[in-house]
Order: sequence, then structure tokens, then C-alpha cells
Amino acid sequence: MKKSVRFYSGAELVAKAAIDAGCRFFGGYPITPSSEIAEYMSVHMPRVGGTYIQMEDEIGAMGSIIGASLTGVKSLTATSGPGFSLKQENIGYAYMAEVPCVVCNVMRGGPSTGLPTALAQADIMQAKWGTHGDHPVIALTPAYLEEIYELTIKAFNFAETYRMPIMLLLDEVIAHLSAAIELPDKELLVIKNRRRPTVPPEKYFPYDTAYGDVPPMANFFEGYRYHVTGLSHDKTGFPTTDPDLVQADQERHLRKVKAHINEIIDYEYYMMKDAEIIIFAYGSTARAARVAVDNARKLGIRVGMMRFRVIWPLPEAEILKLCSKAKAIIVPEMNMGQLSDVIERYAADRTKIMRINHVGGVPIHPTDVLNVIKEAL
Amino acid sequence: MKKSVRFYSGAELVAKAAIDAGCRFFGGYPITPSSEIAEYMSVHMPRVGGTYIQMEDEIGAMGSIIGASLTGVKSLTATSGPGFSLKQENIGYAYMAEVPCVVCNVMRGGPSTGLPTALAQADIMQAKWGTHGDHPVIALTPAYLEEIYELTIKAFNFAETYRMPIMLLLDEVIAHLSAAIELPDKELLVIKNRRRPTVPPEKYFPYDTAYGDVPPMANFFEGYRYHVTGLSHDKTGFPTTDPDLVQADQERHLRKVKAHINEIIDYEYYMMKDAEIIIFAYGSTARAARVAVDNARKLGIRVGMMRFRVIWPLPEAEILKLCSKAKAIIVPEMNMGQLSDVIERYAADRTKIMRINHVGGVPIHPTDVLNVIKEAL
Amino acid sequence: MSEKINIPDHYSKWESDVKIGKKDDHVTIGYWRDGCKGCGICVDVCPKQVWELIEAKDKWNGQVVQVTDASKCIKCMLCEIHCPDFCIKIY
Amino acid sequence: MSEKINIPDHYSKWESDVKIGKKDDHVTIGYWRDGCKGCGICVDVCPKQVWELIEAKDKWNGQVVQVTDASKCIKCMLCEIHCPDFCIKIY
Amino acid sequence: MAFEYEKYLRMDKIPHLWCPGCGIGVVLKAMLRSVENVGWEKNDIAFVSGIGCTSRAPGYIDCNTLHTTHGRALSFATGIKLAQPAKHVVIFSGDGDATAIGGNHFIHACRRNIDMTLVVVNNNTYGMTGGQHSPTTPIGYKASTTVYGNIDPTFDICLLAKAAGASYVARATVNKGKMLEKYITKGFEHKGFSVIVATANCHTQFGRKNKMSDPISVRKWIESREIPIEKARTMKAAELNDKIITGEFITHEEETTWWENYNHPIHEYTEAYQTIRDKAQERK
Amino acid sequence: MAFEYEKYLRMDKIPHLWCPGCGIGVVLKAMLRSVENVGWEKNDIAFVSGIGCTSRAPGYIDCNTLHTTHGRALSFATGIKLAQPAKHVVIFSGDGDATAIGGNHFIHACRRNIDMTLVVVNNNTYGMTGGQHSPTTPIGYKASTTVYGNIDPTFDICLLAKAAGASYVARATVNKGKMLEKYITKGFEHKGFSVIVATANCHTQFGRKNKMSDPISVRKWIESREIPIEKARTMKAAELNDKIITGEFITHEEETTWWENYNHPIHEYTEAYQTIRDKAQERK
Amino acid sequence: MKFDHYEARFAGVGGQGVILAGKILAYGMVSFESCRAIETPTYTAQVRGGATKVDVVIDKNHIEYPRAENLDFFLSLHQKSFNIYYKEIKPDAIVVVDPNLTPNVPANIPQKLVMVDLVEIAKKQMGKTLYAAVIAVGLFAGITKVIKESNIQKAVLDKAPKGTEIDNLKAVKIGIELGKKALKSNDKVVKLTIEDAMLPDEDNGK
Amino acid sequence: MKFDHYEARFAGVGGQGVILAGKILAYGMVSFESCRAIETPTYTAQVRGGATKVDVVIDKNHIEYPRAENLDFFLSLHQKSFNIYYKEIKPDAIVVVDPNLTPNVPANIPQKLVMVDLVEIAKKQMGKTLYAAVIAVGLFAGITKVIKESNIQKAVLDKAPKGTEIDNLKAVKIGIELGKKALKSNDKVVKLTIEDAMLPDEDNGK
Ligand SMILES: Cc1ncc(C[n+]2csc(CCOP(=O)(O)OP(=O)(O)O)c2C)c(N)n1
Ligand SMILES: Cc1ncc(C[n+]2csc(CCOP(=O)(O)OP(=O)(O)O)c2C)c(N)n1
Ligand code: SF4
Ligand code: SF4
Ligand code: SF4
Ligand code: SF4
Ligand code: SF4
Ligand code: SF4
Ligand SMILES: [Mg+2]
Ligand SMILES: [Mg+2]
Repeated sequence: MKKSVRFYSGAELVAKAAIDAGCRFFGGYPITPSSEIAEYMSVHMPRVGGTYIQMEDEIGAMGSIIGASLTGVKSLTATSGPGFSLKQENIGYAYMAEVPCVVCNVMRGGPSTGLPTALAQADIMQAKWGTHGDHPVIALTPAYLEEIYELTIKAFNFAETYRMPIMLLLDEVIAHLSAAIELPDKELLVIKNRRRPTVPPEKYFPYDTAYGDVPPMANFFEGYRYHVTGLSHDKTGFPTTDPDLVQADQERHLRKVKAHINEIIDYEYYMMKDAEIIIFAYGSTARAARVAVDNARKLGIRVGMMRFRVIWPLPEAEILKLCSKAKAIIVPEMNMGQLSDVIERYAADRTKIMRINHVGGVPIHPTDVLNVIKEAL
Repeated sequence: MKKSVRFYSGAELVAKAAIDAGCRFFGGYPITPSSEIAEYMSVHMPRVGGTYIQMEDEIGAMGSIIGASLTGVKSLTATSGPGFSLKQENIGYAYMAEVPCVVCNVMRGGPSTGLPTALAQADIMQAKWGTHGDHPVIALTPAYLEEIYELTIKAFNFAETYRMPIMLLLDEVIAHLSAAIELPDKELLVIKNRRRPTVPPEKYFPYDTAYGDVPPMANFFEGYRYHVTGLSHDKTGFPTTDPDLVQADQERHLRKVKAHINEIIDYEYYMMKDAEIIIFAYGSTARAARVAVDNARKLGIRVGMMRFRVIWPLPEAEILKLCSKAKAIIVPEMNMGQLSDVIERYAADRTKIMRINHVGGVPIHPTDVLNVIKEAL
Repeated sequence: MSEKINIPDHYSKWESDVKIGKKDDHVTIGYWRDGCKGCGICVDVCPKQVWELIEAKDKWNGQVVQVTDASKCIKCMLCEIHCPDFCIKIY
Repeated sequence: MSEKINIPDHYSKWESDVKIGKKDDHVTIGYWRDGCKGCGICVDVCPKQVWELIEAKDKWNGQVVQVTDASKCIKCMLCEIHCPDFCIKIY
Repeated sequence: MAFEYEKYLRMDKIPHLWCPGCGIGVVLKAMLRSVENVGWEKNDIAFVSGIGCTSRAPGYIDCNTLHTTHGRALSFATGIKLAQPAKHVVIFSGDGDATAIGGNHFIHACRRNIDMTLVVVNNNTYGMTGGQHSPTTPIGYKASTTVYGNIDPTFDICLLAKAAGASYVARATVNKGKMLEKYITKGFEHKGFSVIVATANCHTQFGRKNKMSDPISVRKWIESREIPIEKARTMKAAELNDKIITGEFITHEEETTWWENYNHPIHEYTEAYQTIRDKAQERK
Repeated sequence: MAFEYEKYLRMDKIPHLWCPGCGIGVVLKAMLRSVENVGWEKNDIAFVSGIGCTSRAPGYIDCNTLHTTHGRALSFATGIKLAQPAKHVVIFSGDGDATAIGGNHFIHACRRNIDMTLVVVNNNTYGMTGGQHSPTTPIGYKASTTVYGNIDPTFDICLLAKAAGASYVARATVNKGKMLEKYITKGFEHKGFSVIVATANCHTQFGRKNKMSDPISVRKWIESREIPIEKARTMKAAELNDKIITGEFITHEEETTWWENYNHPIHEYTEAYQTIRDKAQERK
Repeated sequence: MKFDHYEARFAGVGGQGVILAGKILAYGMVSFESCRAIETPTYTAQVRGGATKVDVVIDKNHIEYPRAENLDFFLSLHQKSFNIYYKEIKPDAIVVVDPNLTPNVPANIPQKLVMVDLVEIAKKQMGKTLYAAVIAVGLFAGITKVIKESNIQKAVLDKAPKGTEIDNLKAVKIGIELGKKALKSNDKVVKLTIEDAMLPDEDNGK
Repeated sequence: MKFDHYEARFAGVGGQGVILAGKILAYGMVSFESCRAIETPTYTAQVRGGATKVDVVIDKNHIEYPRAENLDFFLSLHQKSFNIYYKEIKPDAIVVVDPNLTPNVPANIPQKLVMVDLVEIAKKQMGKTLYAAVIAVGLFAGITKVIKESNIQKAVLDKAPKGTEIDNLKAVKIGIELGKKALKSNDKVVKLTIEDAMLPDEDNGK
């Protein structure tokens, strides 16, 4: 039936899911391979009464979405490597001021201008540590088109639930891939919105921990005239240098994610029950790995995969457990070993870790993984 | 004797050491608590025939030092958290184009504007992962005024030896501390300079691996008319998308540090021979830890410290060894546990790890460390 | 702008009947000593030398201001407008 | 600028004696077919219709140019200056 | 009669952190009077700033206030205004914040002509970080980074704003609080992007390094350089290098020649964007 | 007679990657002829660019060439020139590179008046990334991000450069290769910061989206909008909104009124800095 | 044709529109052949004249690995793209090139080679070289039978910009006929020229 | 005085110049007393009027922990800085305040408390409140004897900007005398006023 078929590219799905999640502001600056998201938004935002703005640079784009979100409008920006680097200062501001928003990075070959049109997963660690200072991090790494839609919605939900910027990391293949997919019924989507104050303005504090680690958020222009700053602040939102308050606040920030880690971590086990060899993977490389697992299983090899839909925070306890029992660990990545480095420390002398690292733009092929599986035996 | 006494602040020593290392270009943008370095340079650079320029922002400052270095002039920039975030894109460029330079970050309380005048060690991980894509990293963390001088010289030497930007991480105490110190005899300083081409221009390739992992570098205007780009490039310096070349080049980049790790890693053992409890520390917190070790020893506690003068790369093998034998590990840091996270993965279920994390600007005091030592027993 | 006199309690007050141009008028000068940083701008801008700097041991720069003679005031508002610290109110 | 004719070998050449204004002159038109992308700018800018577009199966956009009649050239240099691809030399 | 600043201030934050006599307070006051003049509701105003002494101002104002990152205030403000075009957005920025690190957002905000008002407090220095030279520190003057005398040429922020496309541009100094109020009020009333430059004294940093360590002497120094724009227009460029030209640089109330003002603004941005929404929704 | 571009080109990189008929090639050629005109040694020249189609140019030139990050070319160039004041530094930049993301470095380079030359190829679009609208895409025109017609007002890059302090500013279009050469040559000869804007056709991105998919039609479109500055000066702003004003905007060969040019340049920067070095060394 | 999994690659240089060919095919397979299909384009920095390609992976079931790995069909409109993207091709695949723009095809390639003057045909028959890509997709249908003739026509129509439907339909039909001719031939190397590019019916003889 | 380790803190608000006091003292100890000394300032955002302090840690040997932890001497020129920085002070330390600017000192502090109208003295005797910091450093020498009178004078001279040497010398001398007076008194709370701030010799009676 023609009407039910709709082709979507990954980039389009980010934009579409954002709109379905209630996003009504997009501030961007073009960069390959993320520009398609901006282009889609420039067409569709005005259709839904929202706003698309092309800012003068990525710094401005990041600033603009924070501003828009403060007024209660869910906001998105999208970029790639160099632009992601430029956004870091203002991303830090969003963490500090606890402004919900979603930052999509369609990763390309780095460092620097690198391989602008090539597939990579090179900004995994930057998504966690790119801005100065400590802060919580949630970063999602979809692998399938359907999952782009699902996880983009989830990214907005996380942003609203935890009052923080959320990193949505696509690799170029996933963003540029097109296929016909079926989207979930819009009526059935679970859309979260920031918790609103229940008290009158006189009683409102923008960072009031009386309500838990995620304080209710008033929007600008709604009568709650409060102050927002990137300086360390107390519950009133005004700067403080009181060491105890600052310490407590930073601990609370990290706790927003740590205390809800079970609601946030998101991974999939594939053929793991009896697996001796374990693959850790995410994004498009996980799809190659999955084929490799299938093929290896056909050869009778007991291999399984743990695939991260959310790469930060990692389910560290599970990883440690797996490292302790696995005969070998394989981590295929389109970078020089960013997740591998993390996992290797758990593996240390417990088990051997084998890396597959492509950075030349050539995707990791199922046989690349299969070969390493065989080596691991 | 009056003449032999000279007070220096940490900030001044960075500037002075840079000049003594041959630095003749400083491009900066003021930011607390690093501005003193710029101010010193604005006075002293013209005295030695060099150049001080205050750029329009940190991005420009980073660009300017890369440009200057390409002409053969050793270059420095200095900044703090927010400025360090802004510099990340161009820092990535320097890695990619292999331009020697030194980036000093006088760390302050983050994230975002945070605590601008407060002591912190919050950008340790950012120094490694702040820019997009993979790249090698060398980051130094002096703890004493004398060491600031020594390690700043070393930073320039590393930059020239490995053709890459070097991160010099000071914490605010160290930068603002003043004391009278004796500087090493200038004649005795070991100053390294970039390896120059030995072939005539027609035979020169700017990224020629025939000479090892660190290709000789011609300076602009010396007759070697070559091309420099942040795109992935081949040995001629021109863009390539050949996956094998790109892969090989990225591997070479990481190898510049990995293969010389023994010349680069730099740490100090203190009271480690019979230590059961081991402290890992760097920067000013290591000084508190050292006092704590002394005091604990007086109580008969077998505690020792491993202090990192170079924080990246870490001596990972040694750390693993220590984690395997230690009864407990203590990591005091002026952040939420950035080094601790790394070490914790080694420690995992081998030994317990105890963290001391101050982020409110209050320094970690020897008794803070001592208390944890006692707990660890 | 409120026309009625509404000087907060913590303001000192000087009142006087004054003649401004040809018109009889009344002036109330309010001054908030705690807020005053003794910068002296009011003294400088006042065309009628209504303000003067005086010693104040409790201020780190050792000075504040006071009104010499409210009746000299012509209500030009210059002092009120140029005090950077919200310390002067002229009615 | 070199005065002597120095057209690289891979250039096709058209030569002709021409009259420019009142002066007798000689023109050599050089053209580098491999470099030409068939954009047609030379055809457009030439005031004398010296250039024409022709079919070229081996170019992805199917066209290149050629000189119709070198003797019409007035050496105005417009084609040389505006060819974006270094394909034309007029002597 | 006396103005009730209390109505607009967060009185628990007063006295403010500025030095005795700092010019920023004078500008803040002119701005608050302008809010009263145009009669905006406090709930409907967002005051946005970057980082710097000047940028601390929003903290004192009882509105929706946003203290952003250094130089980036205009980009946050752009997001706010585009998301809520019916509300009022005012940006308060220092010379460094607005024209050094923030220069790009500055020229693009001027270009876009979004209905917001930017007030730049130009104190010729980076006050907050210790008096380094800014893009407006005059040639020859001292700063903590120009001990041999500054050689960096300066911006005329007003001319830059005009060339970039701002549709209302004016300058006054802290010596003339009433004039400041008038221009800021006109800026608020103006439909489009307005820039008001307030030349102010930072005696603590700029003054002290240039033998003017008290507020009065910097205020007098400013006064001695003021030239009304009507007079300046007839003067030679070289005569005006060390002058502060005050007045309205562009108002868009009258027709201009291209040379005076190429960037004749086509439309206010948020209104134009509404036409895009209408178009997009028609086509849907 | 025919110009020997081969002398300045890296012939193994030719044909270049630009589309058939792309205007950038025409500008590059004018620039190479200008190098010959001023007689600079190839070893003494650095060509610096950012990212974009335009910014690929240095790769073709047999000099010291530097392809930096998007928008930042001028800052790298500043480092080069200050470190080696005796050498020649030329920056080649697109409209997006120079005035969108690079706008801040642009205005500050103009302000500093360092003896360098910036050539901006203005093709009214982001060519390389697929034709999104740039700060010079005319109102009403289509781009991949303005399918309903662009509403963003544009910069006049020349007026902006002038207001920011550049001391030589001119514009020509790719329809007039000789005029481009003349201005670039004058820019090279000029002591101070010079900006030459070259209006160029990007038919592939800008043209195609606006019913001009071949080079000739965009070239003709440009031609139809060209107005010489002498004429423009006398015209009303509103009449010139969709025009391309060509000619010299400022030369500093004659005295100007403030209104024409406030930023009368005080000195060339590297020379002024040498006086600072001299002073500093005296005092030592 | 019967298949469970099929992979096709259309390669060329920027400006030839090969990406569109991939889009049309993938769309057609999904919309009218109840297959799954994904389409992944590859770009390079050069906007016009730079090597580019699109891979279409077709499967009766879920497609896990999102890249082509064993091509059944490879078409190249340019030597540049042939050089870079002639890889991962099954020995029994079909290779199609425009011999004018891809003059250097190694003599010993194992696959069946179809040489068609696609660009010339597009220019002469359609007036625009851009139609080469649509002709190519028609040729694909004609020679591989992976998609029904009627279905590829429907796909082209759905994807054609408003106002260009008739021309696009014509182009795809030309392609189909070329494909059928190539299929008929049992030669390892088949050459087709403008002579072969006549529509069988109404347009015939034009 | 005999000591191995000594810690002093000068606190005030921005603009009072207390940082300079720390610099002078540290410099003097190192230059003329063959001690080691480090000096660490603390700033806040408020340029004028914000709490600020400088710690001077003095030791006969190497100083490992670079912060003050057990203050032997604490001086505050302002209530703000007293409130924030009155901590880490030994019970037997000396506390000095300007009572006009630091009116609220808890009655029960264990330390010896010296109340001196430092700012008033500076203003009246020196013409500028800024000299309060130099007077303070003199007072430190006079009361603690940690540094010799002659040495603190040398230190002040070396650190004084050109042209201000005479005034600075006068200020430090005033301070020394004040310090000596305070030292003489055995009261737990000593009050010194402008009356006490006369120089013993030439300036006396002025
Ligand atoms: C990214 C970044 N760079 C630098 C700084 C440091 N900084 C804070 S305020 C300031 C300059 C302030 O000058 P101005 O904007 O003129 O404001 P003023 O203090 O003079 O009012 C600087 C450089 C910063 N906070 N962030
Ligand atoms: C930081 C960063 N942001 C965005 C990009 C993507 N990008 C590359 S070129 C370009 C714009 C090119 O436009 P212009 O400068 O006008 O050059 P043109 O291609 O038109 O010659 C953009 C946005 C990038 N490379 N880096
Ligand atoms: S209102 Fe005018 S006259 Fe009256 S006190 Fe103030 S400045 Fe003086
Ligand atoms: S202007 Fe205000 S703060 Fe200054 S002295 Fe007068 S009243 Fe006090
Ligand atoms: S030189 Fe002039 S006349 Fe001759 S071919 Fe070229 S454009 Fe035509
Ligand atoms: S202008 Fe040059 S590239 Fe274009 S058709 Fe003529 S010769 Fe060929
Ligand atoms: S430092 Fe300057 S700008 Fe800042 S508050 Fe003081 S006087 Fe004002
Ligand atoms: S896309 Fe435009 S600017 Fe880029 S090469 Fe093609 S025509 Fe030139
Ligand atoms: Mg300022
Ligand atoms: Mg462009």
C-alpha cells in the first residue's frame, strides 16, 4: 500500500522525532554531515508554528537553544565534530544552569576537519568530557532508523526529566541511511515535560532541592522572575561562593544521573546466555557485529554482544561482571579505541581485550569482526 | 643577599620559563585566573623581541599561536576553563597539522563560569578529550613553583620533539602562589627544537614518515613551500580520503606518544617501598597528600604516594600493578573524581578506592587526607 | 513615576521650602547612608553645592556625603540621576 | 609577464594574423581541452564569437569548447581572464 | 520627582558589587527609568547579559534575568525573543563582552534586526578581569596589558552597529543620565534592533592606570572628549580620533542615502518570521 | 599577453575541484596576476584560508599555504604576520567563512590594521555544505534552508569592513576580472589591512535554487545588479537594497570626513608594534 | 527475478544525479515490491565532478548490516567513480558503464559488462545530461528484473519533481528498453549506443 | 622572635591593598630574614569592596602545604573579610582589626585582640586610606617581631613604586610604633587610635 510507505533518512528522523517530542525551536549552523537535520527543520519548524534559525556560528546556535528553552520551548541543535567542539562552552552553561535541551552530533572523521563526509564514532569521549568542569552526562547512540526516532524522543524526555542537555550521537551512516520505516503511533508516544513549580512566585526557588534532585523549573515570562547564571549559585539562582553549597550542588548534579542510572542505562544483550567471547558495541558498528555474531554462531562459536543504546552512563557493574567471566572481549569502534580504553581498564589482566579500530572512513565489516572472533578463540 | 632573591608567582614562572625555552609569541585573551601570564608576557615579550597579542577571543588566540609556530616561532597561549573550552577546535587543528605549541590552562572551578577565582583541578579529562576525534595527548601538572619552571620548559621541549600541542595544567593555587625560588642556570637548560628538514625543498614532504613518526618540520618562508590542512592528508600535506593512509596516519599520531611513553611519563614515588595504602595525586593536592603521608608515617601507617608530574599519558602498567597489591587506594582531587574514575576501573574489585573530592574551592587539607588514610586502615 | 513622597524609612531626610525659578516649591532630599559608597559624584554634579563629602570611619574608603543646605536645591535631579548607588531621592 | 609565446605542449593551438584597431598583429590561441570543463564562459564573454561549445562524450556534462575562427580575435583577453580553469592562453 | 527604583530592583542584592562611583550604576538607572517610560510589565521582560562587571546588572533587576557566558548574551537573547516574540528582551553588555569576544554575535544581531535592545556600557577596558585593554581602549593609553601604551586601534561601536544593520543606534555618556534615558527609551520603543552605547567610567581599572583613579576625573575626561554628532559630521576624520561622538547615529525615521546607511532595514525579524510560518502552514 | 599561471600553481592539483564555471577560479586568477604585479617572491608569501569551496584555493598555489578551520583563517594569519612582519600574508575566504562564523575575526582584523590582504569570494551562499543561506543571501532568495524565501537581512561586507577600520576596501565582480586584479593589486600594495570583496557565481548551489543553474545566468544576474560606487553614493538606501556596489570604498589616499570614515587608521600594526619593542628594550 | 538479498551501486561524479537513482530504486522496491531496502549515499568534497555513489541494499527481510558488501549490480557514469567504487562486486554481477566517461575498464573483469553511452543518450534524447541517472535506473530494471517495469515507472513518477513527470517517464522507459536489449545479449561485453535508445512505441523513430 | 613556622593573614576588601601587605611581608622574610615564605592571595568578583585576603606562610625550611592552616596572626580591615576569613586561627594568635570597619568582633574570641583605627590613621596621617595596608604590615613587625623593624622597612622600600618611597617609609614606621604599643600592653583587648599613631622622632607632634 503506497500510503503506508514513507522513506526516512536518519537525519530526517532526528528532526521528525524532535518535533513529535514537542520541540519547537531549532538553532543551528550548517555542517556536513548534520546539515540535513537543519534543512529539514527549516522546512518543518514553521509548519508546526515553531522557529528555525540559522545562527552565525555553532556557539551562537547553542546559546540560542538555551535561551529558547528557558522560555519553556523545547529546543534542539545539531552539528558535527568541529561544531561540537565549539558548542562545548555553552553546553557547560546548560549543565550548570540546568536548562533542558538536546544536542545532536552526527559524528564524522576527526580530529579537526578530518574526513568531513566519512563515517566515524570519534566523539564518544568528547561527549562526556568536552566542556570544562564536572557535570553529569547522558549520551545516546542509536543504531537503527527506528531507534533514531525512539531515542530522539527519549533524549528530549531525559532532557526534561533531568533538566540537562542530552547528547544524541549519530554516526554518519545512520544519519544518511534512508529506508522505509514504520513510526510508532503518535498517540502512544510517552512525552515527558519538565516539572513545573507548584508554589506561587514568592515561594519559588529555581534550584530548590526540597523537591528532589531535579528542581521544578519555571519558564521565563510566566510570573516567576528569577535569575539564571553560569556562576556557581545557591537555590535562589544567585551566585554563591559558599564551599558547602557549591559542593552540595555539584554532587546533586551528578546524582541526577547516578541516582537514576537504572532508568537511564539502556543496552541490549544478544546471544549472551552462553557467550564466552563478548563484543561491546554501539551505533552502526553494532550492526556489523551482530551479523558477525550470527555467522560465528553458525560456526559454533559462543559469542555474544552487549550493545549500548545509551553510551553514557555505561552500565559499569555489568561490564565488570562480564569482563571477569569472558574469555575474550572485542570492542569494534570507528575510532582509535575510545570505549575500548574504558573497558580495557576493567578487563586489565582478567581477560584479553581485542580492538577493531577503523578511522579511515571504511566501515567495520561483519567479516572484520568475525575474523577477530576467530582469533579470540 | 638581596640580588639573589627573586619572588615569582606561578603565573610569572610559566611566562618566564616559556621565554627561556625560546618562546617568542604569545596570543591570548584575558581570563581569571590565568591573566597574569598574559600580563607578564605583554611586558616581557617585546623586551626579548617577541610578540604579545591580545586577540578578540580565545579561538583567535589559539589560531594565532598556530600561525606563529608555523613560521618557526615557538608559541604559547594561556587561559582558564571557559577559554580552554573555546580553544578546543583549534587545538584539534594543531594536533592534526602537527604544529608544536603550548596551551596553558590555569584551572578554576567549573563547570561553566563556576567559581572563577577558586582553586580546582576540574579540566583534567577535558585536556585529554576536549576536542573531537582521536589524537595523542601530553598534559603536565606541576605542583611546585620550581616545577612550573621546569615543566614549562619541558612542555615546549615535548611540543618541539613530538610536533604537537602540549597541555600545561596549573591549578589556581599554584598559579597565584608567590615565593622566592632559585631558577636553574640558563646555560644548563636543555632546550629542544623541532627537527628540521635535511633535504632540499623539492624532496621535502611535511609529513614524511621516512624519518620516523615525527616528520621533520620546515618553517614557512624558508623556501619549503608546502601545504597545511586540518583535513586528513597524506605525506605531502594535501588532503586524502584514502582509508589506508588516513588510518596509518592516525596510528602514527598516537604512536608519537605511545612509542615514547617512557620518555614522557613522569611521576614520583614517595614513601612507596612498603606502602600498603597508596595515594595517587597531582598538582597542589599532592602537596597536601605528602604532608598527610608524613603525618601518617609518624603514626606508623604504611602509606605512600605516587605523584604525577605528567598526568597524560598515565603510567597505566604501574598503576595496575599498584592497584593489584595495595590494600587501599586514595585519590584526592579538586574535582568530582576525574582521575579517580580512571583508576577505579583498575582497582575495580581488586582493592578499595577512596576518593576525596573538593569542588567548592576549599583546598584539600593534609588532615582531610590523613582522615581518609586512617579510614582506609 | 510616583508623585507622592515615598522615601523608604532607612533614608535620612532633609526638607526645605525652595524657590525654583519664579515658583515656590518644597524639596525633600532623601539619602541612604548605608548604601552610599562615598564616591562624591553627587557633590560633583550638583550645581548648587548642596552635597558635601564627610569623613566616615565605618566605610573602607573613609567617606560618605551629607546635605549642607537643602534650601539651595533647585531640584535639577542631577544628583539623583547620577548617583550610581540608588542613595538619593529628590522630591 | 612573459612576452614570448610559451604555451605548454598539451594546449591545442590556433594561430592567425589579425588586425587589431589599425595595427597588424598575430594571435595564438592556446586551449587545454583536458582541463576544460565546458562551462561556456569563454563563449559568453568573447565579444567576437571566437569560441563555441561542442559536444564531448568524454566529459560528464557532455561539452567542451573550440575556436571557430582565430582571425576574429581582437586579443581583448576576456576569455583568458574569465576562464575559471586555466584553459585558455592568448598570445 | 524621585524615581522609585525599588519597584524594579531586587533590593536584597543592593548595594551592588560595583566600585564606588562606577558608571555602570548610572546606566542601570537610566535603563530602569526607560522601562517605566515605556510601561512594560516586569513579568514580560528578560534582561540578558554576558560576563563582566557590566554583565552583573541583571542580577539586580526584578525581572526574568539571565547571566550567560562571556560574549554570548545576544545569542541567548535571540533564542528567547524568537521563541517568545511578544515579550521584551534587553541585553546589557560591556565593551569587551559585546565587541571583543562577542563581536560576531553583535554584528549578526545588528544584521538580523530582531526587535531587541542592546545597551553597551563602554568603559574602555576589561573591568572585571583587571583592566586589560579592550577594543575601545584609546591609543596610547595604559592597561594591564599595554604598559608601553596601547597601539591597538579602536572600534567606534556605533558606526559598527550601523554598518552591520542595527536600525536604531545612539550614544550618550554617564555624564548625561537624562540623555541616556532618552536614547534607551527610544531604543525600547523602536521596532527592530537598537543599540545604545553608554560611555562610562571605570576609574578602578582604566582610570587608575591612566592617572585618573577616582570616578570624577574619569567622568571629566569623558566630558572633555564628548562631541555631539551634528558637529562631528562636519569634521575631518583625523580631528575626531580621540573623541566620543554622542547622539543618534541612525533612527530610521527619515530616508537615508546609501552612503549614510546601506542597510535600510527591510523588516523586523520576528514579524518576517511569522510570514514564513504563515506561508509554511498554507503549503502544508 | 597570456599570463603564466603555471608559475604560481601546483600544476599537479589542476584541474581544481570547483564546478565548471565556478567564479572562484576567476578570482584566484586575478589574485595570481596581482602577485605578479607586485613582484612578490613565492617563498615570501603565505596564503591562508578557512573552510569552504573558496578556501580550497591555497591548495593550488605554489606558496606557503595554510587551510585552517572554518572562519578562523584571519587569526592564524595574524599569528603568521606578527611573527614575520617582513613577509606577505594573503587570506582567501568565502562569505560564510569570513562573515558568518568568521565575523569576529573579520571585524577585529579590520580594526587592527595589520598589513595583510583579505580576499572574500562572496557567492551569496555556503557552497561547500550544500547551499544553505549565508549572511549575504539576498532577501527573498531560496537556499536549502530558506525554501520559503530568505528573510535574513544581509551584510554589505565592504561597509562593514570600513566601519570596522580596514584601510583599503573595494569590491568587484567576476564579470570584471581586470577590475578584480586592479583592486587586489592595490590591496597588496596598500600598507595596512585591505579587504577586496569579489562577488562570484555559485550556480551549483545558489543559482540552481534560484532558477539560474548555469554559470552564465548567475554571472548575468550579478551584472544586472552592479552599480558603481560613484553612482550609488547619490542614491537612496531603499533603491540600493538589491544592488551590488562596486568600486573602492576607502583608500586612505585622501582626507575623509568622520562620517565617511571614522576609523582613520593611526598606523600599521606591525610597525607600531616595533615601536613597542623598541620602547620595551630601552626600558629594560 | 527471484532473490532474497540484492545489492546495487550507482556511481558517478557529483552533478550526474546518481544519488537520485538510488533513491528511486530503494523507494520502488519498498513501495511496490514488498521488499525492504536501504539506500546509503557517499559524497566527497568536490560538489561537481567528485566521485560519488549510492548503494541500495534490498532484502526480503530485515537488513542488519547497513552497507553493501557483495554487489549484484554496479553502474558507473565516470572513470573516477569506477576507480574508487569498483569493489565488493560479485563475479557474477552486472557491470554497466558509460564508455565515454569510463574509458578504462580493465579487460579482464569477471562480470558481464554493459557499455552504454548513457550521458550522450540523455543529452540527445532528453536534452539534459542529468537524465542519465533516470535512464540508468530504468536500465537496471530492464536488465536485472529485480523490479518490475511498471513499478520502476511508478517509482520514478512519485519521485519526479512536479512538472518533470513526462520527461522522467520517457527517460526511464528508454532505460528499460536499453536494459532489455542488454539482457537479451549473451555476450560478456555488450555495447549499446544512441542507436539502441529508441522507445519501442510512440517515440520510436523520433 | 623564635619560630620555625609562622602563618599570617591580611584580610580586607578589594581596594584596601591588603594583598600588597602580604607581598611585602613575604618578600621581607625571604630577602632579609633567611626564611622561606610563600604568599597566596584570594580574590572575589567584587573589585572594590569585595572580601579579599592574602596568606603568608613562613618557615625556616621547605614549605610543603602551600596554604595557611594554623594562623599565628590575623588582621582584618573590614567586617566582610572578618566574617569569611576569621578561621584556621590558633587560640594564641594575634588578631588585629580596624574597629570602624570591623565593628562586630565576637566578644569571646580566644585570641588577643588589637583594635586599631587603621584606615582613619592612614587617611589622616598619610592622606590616603590606601596606606592602611602598609601601616598594617609595619604593625605586624612591631607586634610580632617575626621580622626585624629594619628589615620590614627595607622590604617596603623595595616594593614601593617609584616616587612613593618616603610616604611608604613613613607609613610602615607608623605601623611599627603602633605594633610596639600593642605588644607592650598585656590586656586581652588593646585599643589604639589616631592618638597612638605618632612617629616617635621627627614626625612627632605633627
Ligand atoms: C570565554 C571567556 N573568556 C574570558 C573570560 C574572562 N572575562 C570575564 S569578564 C571579561 C571582560 C570584561 O570586560 P567588559 O565586557 O568590557 O566588561 P566590564 O567588566 O568592563 O564591565 C573577561 C575577559 C570569561 N569569563 N570567559
Ligand atoms: C566549525 C565548523 N562549522 C561548520 C563547518 C561546515 N562548513 C564548511 S564550509 C561552510 C560554509 C562555506 O561557505 P563559504 O564560506 O561562503 O564558502 P563557499 O563554499 O561558499 O566558497 C560550512 C558551514 C565547518 N567546517 N566547521
Ligand atoms: S537636585 Fe540638583 S540642586 Fe538639588 S541637590 Fe540634587 S543636584 Fe543639587
Ligand atoms: S553619588 Fe551616591 S554613592 Fe556617591 S557619594 Fe553621592 S550618595 Fe554616595
Ligand atoms: S581574446 Fe577576446 S576576442 Fe580573442 S578569443 Fe578571447 S575573448 Fe574572444
Ligand atoms: S571558460 Fe575555460 S573551462 Fe569554461 S568552457 Fe571555456 S575554456 Fe572551458
Ligand atoms: S572595576 Fe571598573 S567597571 Fe568594574 S565595578 Fe569597578 S569601576 Fe566599575
Ligand atoms: S558549489 Fe558553488 S562555490 Fe562550490 S565549486 Fe561549485 S559553483 Fe563553486
Ligand atoms: Mg568594559
Ligand atoms: Mg560562499
